[in-house]
Amino acid sequence: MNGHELVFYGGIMALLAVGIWAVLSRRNLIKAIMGLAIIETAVNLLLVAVGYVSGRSAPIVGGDTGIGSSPVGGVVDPVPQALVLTAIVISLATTALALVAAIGYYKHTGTLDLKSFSYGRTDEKEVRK
Amino acid sequence: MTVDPVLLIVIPLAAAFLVPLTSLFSKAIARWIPLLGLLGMALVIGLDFGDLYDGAVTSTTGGFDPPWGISIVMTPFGGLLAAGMIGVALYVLLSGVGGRDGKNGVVYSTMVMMATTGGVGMVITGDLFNMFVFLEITSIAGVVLAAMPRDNDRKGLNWRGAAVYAVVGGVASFLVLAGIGLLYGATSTLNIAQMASRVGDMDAFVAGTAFLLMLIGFGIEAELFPLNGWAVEVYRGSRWGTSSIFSTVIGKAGLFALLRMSFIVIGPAIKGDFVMDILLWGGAATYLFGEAAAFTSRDMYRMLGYSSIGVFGLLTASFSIGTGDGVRAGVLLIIGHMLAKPLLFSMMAHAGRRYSGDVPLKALRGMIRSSPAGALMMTVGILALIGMPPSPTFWGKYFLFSGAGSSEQWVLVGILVVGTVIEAGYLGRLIFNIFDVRKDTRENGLPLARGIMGAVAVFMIFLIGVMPGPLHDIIELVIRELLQPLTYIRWGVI
Amino acid sequence: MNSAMFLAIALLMFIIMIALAVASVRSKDLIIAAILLAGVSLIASFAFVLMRAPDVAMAEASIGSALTAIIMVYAIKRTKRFEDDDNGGGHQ
Amino acid sequence: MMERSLLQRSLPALAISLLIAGTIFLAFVEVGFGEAKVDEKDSVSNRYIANGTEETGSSNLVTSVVVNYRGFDTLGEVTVLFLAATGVGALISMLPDDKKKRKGPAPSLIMAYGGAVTIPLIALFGVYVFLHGHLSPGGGFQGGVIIATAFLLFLIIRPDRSTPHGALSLFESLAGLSFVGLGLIGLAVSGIFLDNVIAGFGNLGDLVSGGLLPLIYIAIGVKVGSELSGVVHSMRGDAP
Repeated sequence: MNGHELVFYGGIMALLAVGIWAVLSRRNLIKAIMGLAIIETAVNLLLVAVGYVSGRSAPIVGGDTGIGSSPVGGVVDPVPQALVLTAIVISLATTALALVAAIGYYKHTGTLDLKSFSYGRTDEKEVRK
Repeated sequence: MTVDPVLLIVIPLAAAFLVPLTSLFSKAIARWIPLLGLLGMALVIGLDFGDLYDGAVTSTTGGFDPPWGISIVMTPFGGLLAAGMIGVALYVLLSGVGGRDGKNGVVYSTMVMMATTGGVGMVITGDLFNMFVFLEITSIAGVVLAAMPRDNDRKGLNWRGAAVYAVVGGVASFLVLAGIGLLYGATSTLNIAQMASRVGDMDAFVAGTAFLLMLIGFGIEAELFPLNGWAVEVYRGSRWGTSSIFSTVIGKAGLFALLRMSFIVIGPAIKGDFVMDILLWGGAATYLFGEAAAFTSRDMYRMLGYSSIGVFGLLTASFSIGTGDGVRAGVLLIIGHMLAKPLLFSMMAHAGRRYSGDVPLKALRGMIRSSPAGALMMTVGILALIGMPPSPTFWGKYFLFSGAGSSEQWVLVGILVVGTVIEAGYLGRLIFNIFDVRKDTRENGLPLARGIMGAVAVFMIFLIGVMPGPLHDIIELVIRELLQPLTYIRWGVI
Repeated sequence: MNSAMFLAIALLMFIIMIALAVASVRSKDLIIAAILLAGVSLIASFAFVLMRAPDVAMAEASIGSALTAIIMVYAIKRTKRFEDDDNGGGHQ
Repeated sequence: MMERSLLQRSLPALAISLLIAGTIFLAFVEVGFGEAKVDEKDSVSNRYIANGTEETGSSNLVTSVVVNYRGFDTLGEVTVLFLAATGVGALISMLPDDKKKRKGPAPSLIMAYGGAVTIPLIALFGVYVFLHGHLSPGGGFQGGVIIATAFLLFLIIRPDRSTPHGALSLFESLAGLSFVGLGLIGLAVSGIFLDNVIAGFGNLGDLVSGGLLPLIYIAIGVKVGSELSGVVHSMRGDAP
């Protein structure tokens, strides 16, 4: 255990806690979705941190292409980075759809609050007219 | 004959990508593409099914052997579930043939196909992160499905379900992702079989945390107590097809993933029966909760939804008994539920199609007069769900009682008895309503396609109920697959 | 860059990121919350660079702080801008 | 009173979130960073780092993992985006119309002219990023997103222009089908889906190298770009 791990994992976990707290305690749907976005960012950071190795360079070898062109001391783990690339795009998809559902909910109920609104009873007459 | 099982994924993806292109030229052709994609999947699984009797059907992608590349490991259990999921999706889409398309019919059927593809992918993949990607495919398609309103909806109940599921499902899948990161950190591999072979030197606390994350994440997808509040919102507002897909495809895939991870990877890493016990009692609690909530429901969509939640609990509990009989029971209960639930949802939706929003029990009143065929099929479905012989559920419950009895889980036996009585109570009320003929009964004929598909489901219930024999060999393989991690590891490394 | 300095930069980054996240969750004005959230993503992409993940940093910077923020702002424009805590709103 | 109830409501939530995050924190600290994984002899990442460039012809190891070793994931991920774009478009179209038209302020002169100059440059940069995905940081996703950003800028400076929805779905479909098609080439030639059958083609570090890999990344770039543009466009709603 060293300082790097404590700082990185500690910071990421604090961020995760903020996200979960937002989802659990905010009643406004869009706020909850923002909490979801925070959770997603935190988990993405977490995954990259799992593959990080102190003092090594980016996983790009050969050629003179800028960052990490001379991986003398070795490179960090490329696998988690590939996973996170996928996860980031997925998180955008999730957020967009959740927002659309929130808009639809608002258009029908006039509120973004899930708890305060209750749908009334439904009966057949209402439909026939 | 063996076909590459990767086609189970490739065919529907190609079909989905074709839909927007075709829509530009002809909407009439585009709406058939998802059905064709599903038929293609059915063909592939049909050709491969025989090989499942010899063990797993495997394949690699990208040209690298596992664990370097992503592999497909269609185990007997996975293959069985995949076949069931494809069957349910076909049931949903074929029942709608000839009927009026709801709003966005093409998108709806594409999403039915893609939710199924995601579910199939989750059960046949041999790679943990790949499983996450398929989980996302199902949950994205699930959100869109949940947001599709019923034909006569004016209240926007669908949006509420979709919004809740989008947020909760998003949190679930990213907790799963954190768990995947943890397991990757501990074992430095993503291949499930290799991971299983390396759990020996995993720290117990790390394994426990990974289990917690998977339990929350997949438990939300599998509608386990107390993580299932979102599911009822979805059942309440969505079309019957969506409800069927949620209760038999998305939830079953989540359950499969939870079982796969707990039995093969995490369970062996933690000493003792800790994992099994949590699943067993969590499942039993879910069962009681689901059945009790269904008993008090006034809205039939929610009643059948809670009943599905109960079944998820029952399945989790029966697999977690950890004996051969428990697994036998679980497999047969899954088959029984996959056959009966879509049938019930479709017939109930037909009886209640005049209601916008909640559908009360009285919608069924006099159904035997207004649409006799539908009423009879629904009665068969109800009896099959309770577990009357001959039905797959009957055999499932038989093995469940014998499994719980022989491992001396008397509390579990008690819970099962209580649950079954409650279940018979509320489902019996449905039957009473169906046969309760009043004067003002109006004619409500069943559309042809829905009638034919219902008849097919009824036929399958009787067929498997009377002759469960051919399933015997494959269920024995499922037992080995789940209870002996070595079997899976041997299949997985190809 | 020596180890202590690296650590100090990382610590500072996380403190700013968490402060932005908390401010975003607490803000009653959703537009401001969305912009603060974009700030969280932007700092996260610096963190990715620090962890030697330039590919991920590029994706996070463009997706997290540009596209996510803009679709959130569009969604807020279609609904309502202020979160009220007492009665959960109603028609404006 | 008000404050107290707010506090009461969020305290359990705070406790739960701290509990979950704390547990995960302890587990991850136990696991540590990636030293052990990268240096372990037969670990996945060790092999990718040692042989990745040779086997896939890409200098960027992340690209070789994303497109080759784990190309199947990427196909699934493009599908997720496809579903989201389709879903957002379809669901938005079901919503009742707004009563008030959201007519935003007209873009200022600086915005309009600045945008006109920068949009082509941003789009060009996006194309550059996905063409060089196998050589430098970046690739199909990043390039696609950058193109979508250019599209977004276009939406902002020309709010009155209706956008070609048909063209977007045409690009989307064709790019998706070419991804599947490139995968099927492998299935036809060597019996393995997404096999990079001409991996050794070209010199390492050249633009034309890496076999099918740059082609797949181009397909991904076009697909991601058109899908995200579609999402942004549907979220904004039709031009007033």
